[in-house]
Formats: sequence, C-alpha cells, structure tokens
Amino acid sequence: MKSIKRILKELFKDPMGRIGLIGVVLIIMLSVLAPVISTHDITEMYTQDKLREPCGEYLFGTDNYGRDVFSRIIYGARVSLEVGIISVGIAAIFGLIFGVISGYFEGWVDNLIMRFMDILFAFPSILLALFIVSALGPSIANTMIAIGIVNTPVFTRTVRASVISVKSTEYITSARSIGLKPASIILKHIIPNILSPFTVQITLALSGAILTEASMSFLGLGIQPPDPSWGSMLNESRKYMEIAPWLAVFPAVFIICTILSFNILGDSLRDVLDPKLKL
Amino acid sequence: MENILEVKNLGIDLVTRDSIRRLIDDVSFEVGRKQSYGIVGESGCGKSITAMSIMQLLSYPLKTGKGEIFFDSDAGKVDLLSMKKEIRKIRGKEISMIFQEPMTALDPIFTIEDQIIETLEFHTNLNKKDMRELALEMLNKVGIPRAEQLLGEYPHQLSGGMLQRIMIAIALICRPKLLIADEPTTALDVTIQAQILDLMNELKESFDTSIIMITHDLGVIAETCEKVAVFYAGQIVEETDVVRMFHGAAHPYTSGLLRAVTSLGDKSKSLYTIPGMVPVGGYIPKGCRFEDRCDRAKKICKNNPPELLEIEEGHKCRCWLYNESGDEK
Amino acid sequence: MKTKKTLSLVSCLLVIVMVLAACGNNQEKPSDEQPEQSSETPSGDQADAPAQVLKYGVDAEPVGLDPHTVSSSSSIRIFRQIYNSLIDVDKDMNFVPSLAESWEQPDNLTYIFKLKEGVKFHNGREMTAEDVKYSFERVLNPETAAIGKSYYDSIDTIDVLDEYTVKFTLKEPFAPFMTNLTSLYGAIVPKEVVEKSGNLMQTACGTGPFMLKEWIPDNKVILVKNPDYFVKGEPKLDAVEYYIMVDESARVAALRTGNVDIIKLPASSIPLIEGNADINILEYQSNDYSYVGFNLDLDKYKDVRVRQAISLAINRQEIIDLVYEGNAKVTGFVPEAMGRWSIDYKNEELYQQNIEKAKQLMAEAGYADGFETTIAVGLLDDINATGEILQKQLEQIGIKATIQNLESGQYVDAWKNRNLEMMVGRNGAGTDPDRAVAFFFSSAGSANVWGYSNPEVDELCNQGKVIVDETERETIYKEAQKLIVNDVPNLFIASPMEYYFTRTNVEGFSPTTFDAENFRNVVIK
Amino acid sequence: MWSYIIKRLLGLIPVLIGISLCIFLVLQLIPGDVISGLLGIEENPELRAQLEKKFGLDQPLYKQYWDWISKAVRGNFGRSFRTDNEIFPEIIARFKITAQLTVMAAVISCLIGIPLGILSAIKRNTWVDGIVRIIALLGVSVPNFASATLLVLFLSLVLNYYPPVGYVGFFNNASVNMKIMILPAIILGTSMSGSVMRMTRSSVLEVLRQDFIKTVRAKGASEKIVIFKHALKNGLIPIITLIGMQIGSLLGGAVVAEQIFSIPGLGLMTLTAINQRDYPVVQGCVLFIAFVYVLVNLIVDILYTYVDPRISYK
Repeated sequence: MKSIKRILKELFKDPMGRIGLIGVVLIIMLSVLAPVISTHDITEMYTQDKLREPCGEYLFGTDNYGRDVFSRIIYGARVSLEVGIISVGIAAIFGLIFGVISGYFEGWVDNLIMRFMDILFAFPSILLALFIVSALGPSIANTMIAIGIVNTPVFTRTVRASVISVKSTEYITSARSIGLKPASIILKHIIPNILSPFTVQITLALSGAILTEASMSFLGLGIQPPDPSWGSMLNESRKYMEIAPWLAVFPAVFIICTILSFNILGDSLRDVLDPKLKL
Repeated sequence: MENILEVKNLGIDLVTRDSIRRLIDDVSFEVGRKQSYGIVGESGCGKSITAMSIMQLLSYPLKTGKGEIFFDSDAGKVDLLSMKKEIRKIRGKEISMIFQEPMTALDPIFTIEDQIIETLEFHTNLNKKDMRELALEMLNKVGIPRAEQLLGEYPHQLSGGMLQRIMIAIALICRPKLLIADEPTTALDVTIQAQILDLMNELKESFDTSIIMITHDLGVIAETCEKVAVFYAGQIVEETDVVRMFHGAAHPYTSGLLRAVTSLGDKSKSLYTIPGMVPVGGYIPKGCRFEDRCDRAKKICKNNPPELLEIEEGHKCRCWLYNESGDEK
Repeated sequence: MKTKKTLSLVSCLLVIVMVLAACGNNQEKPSDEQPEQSSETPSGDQADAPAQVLKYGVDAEPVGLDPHTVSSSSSIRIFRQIYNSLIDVDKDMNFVPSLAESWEQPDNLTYIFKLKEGVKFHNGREMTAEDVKYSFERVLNPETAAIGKSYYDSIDTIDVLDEYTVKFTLKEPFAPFMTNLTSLYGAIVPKEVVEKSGNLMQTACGTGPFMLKEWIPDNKVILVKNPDYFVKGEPKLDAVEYYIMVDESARVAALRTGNVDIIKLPASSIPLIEGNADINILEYQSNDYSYVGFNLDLDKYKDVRVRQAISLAINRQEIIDLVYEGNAKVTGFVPEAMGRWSIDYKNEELYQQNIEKAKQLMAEAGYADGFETTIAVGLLDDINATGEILQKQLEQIGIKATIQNLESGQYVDAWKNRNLEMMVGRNGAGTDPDRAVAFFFSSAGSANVWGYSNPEVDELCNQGKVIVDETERETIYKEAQKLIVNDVPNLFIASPMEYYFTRTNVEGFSPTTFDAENFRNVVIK
Repeated sequence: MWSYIIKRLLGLIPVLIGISLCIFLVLQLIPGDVISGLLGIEENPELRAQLEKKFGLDQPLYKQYWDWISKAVRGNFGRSFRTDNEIFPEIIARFKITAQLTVMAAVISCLIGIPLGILSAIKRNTWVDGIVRIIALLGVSVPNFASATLLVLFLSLVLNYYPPVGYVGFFNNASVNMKIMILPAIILGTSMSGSVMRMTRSSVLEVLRQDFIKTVRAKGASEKIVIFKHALKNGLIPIITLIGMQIGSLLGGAVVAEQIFSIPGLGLMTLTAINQRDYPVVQGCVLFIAFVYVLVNLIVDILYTYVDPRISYK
C-alpha cells in the first residue's frame, strides 16, 4: 500500500481526482466553519420576510417561515455529511469484517453470516430504515444507525464476493501453500486487492446514505426540523417548488455537488489504488 | 523482399499523464522466410513489448514512438505500424501470437471450440461445420487426444500444457506467415516445455511459417532458433546466428548470460551471476547501458553510447570493445 | 448442461408465476370488475365532460366503512355519503330531520322519533323502526366495540311503537343526546347485511344518497347514485369517485389538469392555486382548534402561573400568520364555529401578548430565568409548524424548548401516557359543548389526558349534561370556559379555515362546518 | 444443480423464520399500537379491552406468534386489523403492480446504464468518459422524490398533462396502464441507471485489462467483438448482481415513487401498514417481500452459471 501523501499526490495529478478532492475538502470545510460562514441564526424566523427571493440580505432567500436558507444550507452540510460518513462508516466496517470472514473461511461461518445478511437484506432498505427509526424514534443518531445497518449487507456481499474471487487466484493459493497465516494473507494480500470494489461501494453508499436520509425525511422519518439536513430541506421545499424554486434548488444543488465530488474522488481513488492499472 | 518482417529503428514509449519515457530505443532486425528468430533477454528488457508492437497490441500507457515495421503480406509489403483497422486482416491470419500464460490467455467463458473457430470467423467465410472440421484437424495436429469432446470444454477444465497446445492450434489455424511466441513455455513444467517446443518445430516445417521466439531461456533458443537477438535494457546488444552465439559470443552481456547457464551443469563452479541489476525503466545511463555491470568496461563506456555495428559477416554487436573508433578515446 | 440450467432457471421463474397464478384467483373479484372501471377512469375523459361524475382526490384510503366502529376521517368522508343518522344539524346548530321526519320529547327521559316512510336501504328493503332499534342495540353491544358507545350509554330502552315510530328511554337526563344522534356513530344500518358479512368494514348498505360500487385499496373508492334516495331529485351526480393520492403535490397537479375535480388542502397551499382561472377555492370555518398540552404531573406546569405566563408570552396571531397564512381564528376550546356556545376569546386577558407580565409571573413561580423543556409534535404539518414557532416565542421568557418530532405511533402513545412535557395537538370540538368541554377537561373526561382537574369545572360539566334547557346550558358552559381558560390546562391557539379546491365546472357545492362534504346538489357543468 | 436449488430453497426456511421473528418482535418494540391508531382520541379502557380481545392481542406473545405463523405457512396471512380486508390476496394484487413497475424500471436502467457504461469504459479518461460519468452521477444523486415532483410539476404546469388517476391493471387497459406506470418507471429507472453505468464501466475495464483480451485482439477481432462478445459477457456477473439487488430492493423500496404517482404497490401497502401499526399486514408484506427477494437472488445465482462456466453448483 502507498503512503497517504503519495496517494494524494497522484490524485492531484488526475484532473478528475483534483475536482473531487477539492469538492470534498470544500464541503468538509463548509461544515466545519458553518458557525463562521452562516449569516443568520438558522432557527430565527424573519416573519415579515417569508419566502424572500435570494438577495443581498438573504443570499439563498428565505423559507416559508422566513428563515435564512443560506445559513440552513451551511449547517445542513454538517448534518448531511455526518449522516453520510458515519452511517457509511458503520456499514463499511461491519461489511468489511463480516465479508472478509465469510469470504475467506467460507463453510458454516459464511453460511451463518450470509443468512443473517439475507435477513437484513430481504427488508427493503427504506422500509428497514423506517422500521429502525420508528422503533428508536426519529433523531440524527438513530437515522445514522438505521442507514448504517441498512447498508451493511451490501458491503458484506461486495467484500465477500471479491474476497472469494481474489482467494482463487494463484498468488493467494501460493501464499497459503507457503504457510502464511490467514491474518497476514488477509491483510497483506486480500484486503489490498479488494480495495477497488470496496472504494466504489463506499462512494456509492455515501451518496446512497445521503439520499436515503432525504427519502426518509420525505416519508416523515428523517432528520427532524429544526435540524436542517439537505434532504429534509429539499423535502419541505417540494410544496413551494413553483412559487419559491430557490428553496428546492439550493439544497438539491448542494446534495448533487457533494455526491458528485465524493463519487468522482472515489473513482480516481480507485484508479490510484488499483495495482492492476500500473505497469 | 526476401525477409518476412523488417523492423526499422523501432521506439516504444511509456506515456503517462506528465511524462513520456522511451522503453525501447531504435531496435531494428529482420526475420527471414521460414526462419525462426530468437529474442532473448532478462525480464523487463523490453522483448515482449517489442513483440506486441509488431501487431499493434500495445495498450495504454504504451505506444510506439517511432520507426517502421515492414511486413511482406499477401497484399505486398506493408508498414504494420502505419496501419489502422486493416491490421485486423493481418492479425491472426498472417501473423499470430502465442502468449506466456496459457491459463489466462483464453477467455474463461467460451468453449474451446468457440475460441478456435473465432479466428476462422474473422478471416474466412466457412460454414460452422467446416470450421469445426478444421478445428478438430488442428487439434489433432497439435497432438491433442479426445479432441472431439475437448471442443466442448472450457479453459478452466484443462491443463496448462493442453491450453498452450490449443493456443498454438488457434495461432496456426489460418496458416500464418509469422508466428510470434512470447515465452510460450515459461509457464509450463519442463517435460511439457520440451513437447511444446518440438511441436512448434515440426509445425513450423509443415506450415512453413517464420517464428519469432521470445524467451529468457537460452535453452529454448538453442532448441528452436536459427538467428538470435540479445536484448538488454531496451536495446539489441548483439545479433547473430545461434551457433556463433553459443561459441563466439562477442558482447560481455551475452557471454555473461552463457556463463550463467553453462555453470549450471557442473557442481564444481558456483552458479555464475552477472553482478548488478538491469537498469530499471526510467534511469538510462548516459553511456553504454551495460557499463556499470560490465567487467571489461573502459572509461569510454561510461559516457558514450556504443553503436550496434557489424563486427563480422552476420554478426552485430553493440560494444566499444569491437569498435576501433572507440580505441583511441 | 446449458439446457439443464435453462430448465432450472425456468422452473424458478415458474415458482413465482405459479405463486401468483395460484393466488390470482382469490383475487378475481376486483380484477374482473376492472374493465368497467377502466371505462370510467378519466384517461382522456375531457371529451365527455358533462358526465355527472365527481372525482375527488383524497389523501388517505378509508380504513373500513363501518360507521359504528370506524372513527378515521378518511372513512367518515365516505360513509357519510352512504349512511344517515336519525337527525342532522344545520349550520346554526339547529336539529333538522334526516331519517326521522319529526320528534317529540314528552319528558327529559323520553324521545320519540317519527321516521320518514318509504326510505329504502341500498339493498332495496324499506327502513323501519326495527332497523333503528337494531342499529342502536348494535352500537351499545360491547362485542361491537363501537366508537360511539359512550354517546348513547345513557339509553335505557328502545321501543318500536309502530313500523315508523321508535321511542328511546334514557336512564337519566342527558342533554347531549339529541346532538349525539346527529353523529354517524348512530347511523342506521340494515340487520341482514351486518349478519351476512359479520361487519360493515368491507361492505356498505345504507340509506344515503350514494351506494358503494367498489373499493380498490390504496387506489379508489367508487360510489354511485342511489336512485331512490329519500330526498327527491337528489343526488344530482351519477357517481362520486374517490382517488387515493397520498402525495399533496400530486393532488394539486391532478386538479390543475382536471384529472380530479375536487381536493382538500390546508391554507398553506392557497398560493399554489391562486389566480388559476379553472379552479375555485371554497372555504369554511372548521371547528377544530390547535392547542398545546401541558403535562400537569410536572412541578413546573403544576404551577398555574407558569401556564398563564406561557399563554401571555406567545403571539397567537403570529402563529396563525405563519402556519395558516393568516386564515385561522384565535380561539379557545369551544371555537367560534360553535356559534352561541362560544365565548369571545380574543379579548381574554391571557390572550394578549405581554412579555413583561409573563416574566413577572415566571419569577413569582420561581422560574425567573426560565427552564428547559421539550415540545412534542407530530402527525400534521400545522402541528409541527406551530411547535417550531412556539419554540422561538418561548425563548422570550427564558424557556429553552427542544422540539421532539414524534412518529405517528409515538405521538399517540405520548398523548395517551402523558410521558412528555409540552405537546402540540389539534382537537375537533364536536357539535355539542358537552363534548367540547367535558370530554376534554372534566376530571373524568376520557380525552383529558393532561391530569387537569378542577372541581368547579366538573360540577358545571355535570349540570351541563343533565340540564336540558338550552339557554341555561349556554351560561353553564360559558362559565366553564372562563374557568378553564384561566387555568390554562392547555394553550388554545387557533381554529383554522378549511379549504376545498374545485374545478370551476363543479357547481352546487358549499361546504359548511357541520356538513362539509354534502355532494347531494353538486352538478358538473 | 437441482440439489443446489433444493438446498437453497431449504436454506430459505431459516431465513424466513428469522425474518418473521424479527419483524414480529420489532413490531412489539415499535411504540404505539393498532388500537390507539384505530381509536385515536376516542380511546377508552373499555373499548381498548374489547378490541384487544377481538384481535387476540390479549394472548401471550409466543401464542400470538404461533397462531400467526402457523396460518401464514398455509398462505393465510389473516385479515387486516384496520380494514378487515383479507391480506394475502391483497398482497398478491399489490405485488403484481410493483413487479411490473420494478421490471420496467430495471429495463430502463439497463437500456441507459449499460451502453453508457461501455461507452465510457472504451473512451476511458477522455472528455466523453467524463461527461458520461457526470451524467450518471447526476442520476444517482438526485433524490427520487425531488425529480418525481419536478417531473409532475413540469408536466402539469407546462404541458398541462397528468397521468390518468386510479390505477388500471395492464390486462384491463394496457394503454392507460402504461400511461400510469411509465413516469414512475422512468424516475426509478434513471436513478438506478447511474449505478448500473458505473458498475458496467468498472467491470468492463476490469476485463479489458486481462490477458485473453490480447489473444482475442491478436486473432484479429474488431473492437465490437472485443467489447460486446468478450469484455461485456465477462463483466456481466457484477452487473447482474447489481441489477438483481436493485430489483430486490425495489420490491418494497419503490415506496417514494408509488406514493408520488399514487401507484397502489406493495411498498405503499407496507408503509401504510407500518404507520397504522396494522401488525398482520406488516408481517405479511415483509414476509412476502423477503420471500420473493430471496427467490430473485436464487435466480441471479443461477444466472451466474449461465454467464460463467467456472461457476457451477455441484
């Protein structure tokens, strides 16, 4: 594996990678610096300025309660990122563990894990999420947990699949034949070789998570107001799309940009990480 | 032209986003009709990509930077490098290729039959039945038992030796003028190696094709070739006929190689190895590329690259030792 | 070997197909009716515009059609077209004939109803006094688990005097009795149908202007004209078709394009439709009101001064402007719509925003610098919105509230079990003050979940039940209102207007508080 | 192969039991119950007791579960607490609708995703590739409900069009049915196509890097052959897997589209049931969805043996 520095350097060489990297960094900064950047209190209702178009005072206009959309968007970055990253983190970690275990050892362990995953998997993701949330009660934390759990089986499967395919290659068999310990085989040989599907999965899941959260708030169980998540803002704006399009446009744009940059980053990251692409 | 193939100062580049690196530097050689021409050298010396370039099989990030490759096709003399789509008419029909790894060289999800016939589909308009006939005949020629049932099987069901025979069958089924064999035996175990080489020799006779045999194994050269080029760090350092190479090798590197092999035989001497390493891609010494490993290096070798000169009839060598112009310096 | 695989694959697909096929036939009923309906479905039916069919885009599907056991508005909306009660109430809250053409009340315990003659159930049989008896016996029978049982518990006996005369005898005087008879919880249903299908959830057979033709879950409910409806010349429509369209924007779009003729929307949607020449906006004053409940087990809310302080701190008009686009009335728990029963809340002292006084009260109560609390919201948009605004308004007197947005189930739970601090909600005041007052605020009232108890109020409620004289009742309930408003067991906020958006070619529709969806005189021009 | 299928179907049983148990318990965990939902503000102890008796909620849990599961295995999912409607036939009716929607969506996503994926794989690292990838990502990154709302809005405001209200079965009136289904199918399809495209791209690239592609080229194959005959067919497995997953998840996951376009599908049914705490309906739906889902997976796995002879279930 290469040092982070090296990876970043190579990422920066690739124009796509550069875009993605910059995008992601920007969004992260946005969420970190939210208090500094935001121009208004996100819950303050300027009742005389309901549904104002974007203007000097309200960069992105105001919503139906007269709250400043810009500031809410900025804070929304926080919420959405948190949800995205943490929930995917949960899913990825469990997915990796379960996937590698069941992929490498197969047999009954494999069976057990995969059956369990099937159970999780068989619930339609959005319904499962709704379920978990309605059991735990809607809140940011629970939303993350829900989305995390929902995504775990997907990761487990992808990892398992690629582990199996890697395992069948000569060099693993040889690595085994020379009596390397499973642990080291997994770490040294298998993990690096499943990284590319894994990263793809992560980037997909990241966008997926942000979207799931959005859909959940559409179905009334996502992040709850007054916490501004882009998803819930977009959802609340549906009603006003024609008379106050900016309410929908800005959250949508931000969601899209975020997901775009994460995906682009992921793609070029894969190109960098994937040894097969080198000569 | 009496040569089937003429490679003229071929250059191959490694093109990355921000740099172009020349891996193969003006390589020239000719392959005569029915001749089998050996290219020998350590791994990484660029012999394989040279072979690839002949059929324009180089893929990103490799590309041919300069030079011509003339081939005496049915359509007369053509420059393979300047060809566009037409090259496909040549590939597999007039020139074909065998690869190092029979295990991965065949598409895992098609039956042997499909993959043999495919070539015919591209270049002939026989009907399925005749194709099958031909395929069977080919399989028998390459000495495969139970060919009938084997046709229906998939690569993963067969052994490396088998697969390599099949590769040969595929390669020769259109009776090409030139067969490029890229380390055809490296992946196989010794007994099989011998069989494969014999097979190639006899097929060469019966199909009267020329062969370019690429290998790092002098043994293979000895077995099969008439003429040999020794590659070192992307250059030909010596070119001559087999006999002379084994008994009058001129270039220090060549003789180094030979000693390494011959010393294998008797246990008295410890295994000879050429000191030092092949210059890894990228760093190219200013002078002779072998200089830093060479036990007979002179100071001139350090900074002045030697030319590939004909030191005697049909014997080229790239070394200051045989270049009187070098002596006074 | 490929063929073998094909086989296995096909067989797997077969499994599914067979499952479907196998179960398909249990399913025939709806599907074989579909051809007719597809002819009805308004695919390109702008052509035959004057077809007297009213297409109504509704937000939720009915949850069963049994008028005695279902309380969901999505069901009532439909079975109110199918069933009748003995009497109705007009917009001035006077009782008017429905199935009963006249009635007399010899004494406080006896009510005698003369039924209209020749009223037919949808199955063609004439409705008689026996059916009235049966219907109320069904309601009173615990097995039925009828929602309205408590409405009629005061009934002692029901006697059929003759085919068209029925007599109710009460255990004790019960003033709301007449009003409760106007409720569809006392709808008259035919015995044989109930007994045939066990209940009236999936089938419907009443005396109303429309008959159930078909109900395809989550899709549509189709009612057709009842040709021998007992009011001659009504209904004018041939059919009312309810299309379940959960999504609001979908309903709006469908109305715009004329795929549906009528939808019901909250005030906040008016801007979307305003200025559209093809669409009328019809409004009426609902008798719902939004409120904030306090958990009176908690010390901070036990103290009436805190509750009064909060009442003084909030700005009801601002809430109305933000949540209902200004289309609501500042109200108490007996909204204006209930006419003479209602007192004028606007001028109540506690309704005048007065931060100073509020702060002072808080201080007296020992919460000079406020406290932290939570506001539970859920179910409806206007509830959530109200919560968010309250949160802001309460900051003025140092109350730091966090919003707890509850999923529907949790919401109901929280409401029932009083495991919350503040809760925003919405109540329907009903048609009788007994409901509006006693049901919600007498110590025994089953909707009094707040732990509120005021002996005086209880006393007044008891009187209100038994005293039949209307004017006396009026004073009693007005007194009760005063008391309760000053105790602030709940914070009463706004009574919204309700809106129907209709295509302009829909005529003869005029919703009122107590008869919101009367389609009997609607015609499509 | 057959023994494999049998084994899988048997393996289904524990999964389904597991699911049924999970769902049953989760439902107990979820706050609020069907009765509060039914009675709302009218609730009083007497009524509650009545209904609990009526629904058998007064029974101990294990008994409730047993009563339900023992009927369920015989395909009798009981009646809805709320509407008293028979559940199983209803589920089937809904499933037909959702299945149609799902298949349409999947087809659309393939029609868009696979060609684009291949295109950008061939044109790897060129501007074409870049554009295609960004388009695909746009598809992935717009929430369904947003694009759907936008579509509805656009159609109704600009073209003054809205699909016919009231779902009609395909076999009753195909044209109307199509008019109703096509919009949600497009919405779902396009949003799926993004990931299909990405998967196609990466797996085709994966294959193009392998040795045998050289062999094929050396035989004189045209790029068309190389890509479509060899690269695509070899790269098919992950694509099939993905599509299989998506179809599976759409069975209940099309909720959003179903809600916006008022399609009376399985997802909507389940969602309503969850919100209303209509236990038997939720249980029935989830169990059924799970069953079909696993079946879909089985089919996918069998498809593998088609595209890749190396995979065989002996």
